[in-house]
Amino acid sequence: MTDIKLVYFAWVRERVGVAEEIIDVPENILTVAALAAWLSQRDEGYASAFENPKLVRAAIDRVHAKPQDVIAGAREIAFFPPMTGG
Amino acid sequence: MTDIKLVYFAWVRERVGVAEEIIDVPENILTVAALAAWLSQRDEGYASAFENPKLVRAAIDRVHAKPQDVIAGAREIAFFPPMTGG
Amino acid sequence: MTTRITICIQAEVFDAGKETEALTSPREDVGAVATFIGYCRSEGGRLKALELEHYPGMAEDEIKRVVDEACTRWPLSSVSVIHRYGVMKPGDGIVFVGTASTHRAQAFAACEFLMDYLKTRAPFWKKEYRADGTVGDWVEAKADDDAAAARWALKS
Amino acid sequence: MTTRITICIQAEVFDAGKETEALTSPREDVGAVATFIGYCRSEGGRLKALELEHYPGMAEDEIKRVVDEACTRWPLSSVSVIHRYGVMKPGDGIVFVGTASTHRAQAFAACEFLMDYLKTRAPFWKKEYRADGTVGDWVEAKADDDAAAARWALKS
Repeated sequence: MTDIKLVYFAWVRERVGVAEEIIDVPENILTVAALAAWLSQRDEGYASAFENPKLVRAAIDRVHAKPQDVIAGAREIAFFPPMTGG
Repeated sequence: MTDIKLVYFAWVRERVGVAEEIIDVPENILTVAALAAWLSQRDEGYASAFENPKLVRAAIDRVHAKPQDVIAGAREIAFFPPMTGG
Repeated sequence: MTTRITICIQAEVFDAGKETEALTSPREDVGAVATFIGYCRSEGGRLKALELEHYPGMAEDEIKRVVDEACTRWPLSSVSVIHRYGVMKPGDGIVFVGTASTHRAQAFAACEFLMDYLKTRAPFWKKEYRADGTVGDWVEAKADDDAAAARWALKS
Repeated sequence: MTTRITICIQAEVFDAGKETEALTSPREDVGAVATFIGYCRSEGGRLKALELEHYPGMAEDEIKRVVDEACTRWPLSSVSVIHRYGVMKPGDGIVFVGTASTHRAQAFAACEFLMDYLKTRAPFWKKEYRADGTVGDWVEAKADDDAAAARWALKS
């Protein structure tokens, strides 16, 4: 198990119910997509947040990441909807 | 003969030697190009101003005009170099 | 070319006029400044406010990355990006982007590039508060914005 | 859409910040403002000043014609064009163009269109005064500017 800080924004944050948390992620969770799938099984809130994986974006250590990106070594992983700034 | 006000700008004005003048233009001068050619025969200053007709632009009554445009009815005709504003 | 870069992620209101002046002063080699300001709209009276949430730290980093990209593409003497977070009312400025260069085509292109990027990659999210007092939805990302960013062939 | 149009041909200095603010105030339906400011450059210290000559009357008319053309192409809530004449020193603003619209693509396109037009069709001419005290040449028109204007397929 590895401690990773997870942070959530916008409606992903609202559905998960927390803005950030430290979670022990099993060693067999290798990618961003696998992490999202694993999180969605935690409870209804997570399930709702990740129900449509295409609508959830991620960043590893504050850099945009793709679903297939490997999370090994990450200290902070963020999940959020497509951005609407500017 | 028809009285037309002629106005000049930038180096066309400097070469002609006046900023504006009223000139009797012969009835057989029909177009902007013909007017420029006729003017260039008046003296050395005009000849110098119009020596390269491609570098001289014109406006009839404050609207951009082409060499072949007819000058009949014009009250004010302007000659000037390509514009360099902005 | 050394580019003077200003990036601010702030809650405070910005003064577009001062930011525009700061782009040139005291340089005498700047021929062209292009600026863009994005405002909170009432959407025909439907909205009372927008709340902008952001990802602190990543917002600065990501904007810095695209400003650096802009600097490799165009010769810019100055670039300023200001992006606000928090609650905005209709008419309030949300984002300011300004670019200074010798010639206008570069200033325009860099300014539009930066805005297209900010829309699709800067970690900000807008939530609507309706004029009738209810909390609205999170604003959805637009396919238009992805298309605009794709014009520049951004590596994603 | 009714567009608020401001066109000024003036010798006086303009305040880009105030002009930018005037584009939106007091409207709440403006989402995007794009501005451009063209400055007098020293050209690496070579120039002391530029003198801008213009064709009074035609300058206003011609700028009005292209602003009207911009208004038929894009939905603009406000357009401001300020063009100065007379003597300018390096760092002085020569031209200000500002456009306000609901969305940014329209504001950017209209602003760039207006500048490309002004460069090739507005009756202004620049004369150089050199740092060494001598009178320089009239600035020559650039093929680049004609090409930029041609992108918009302007009727000539």
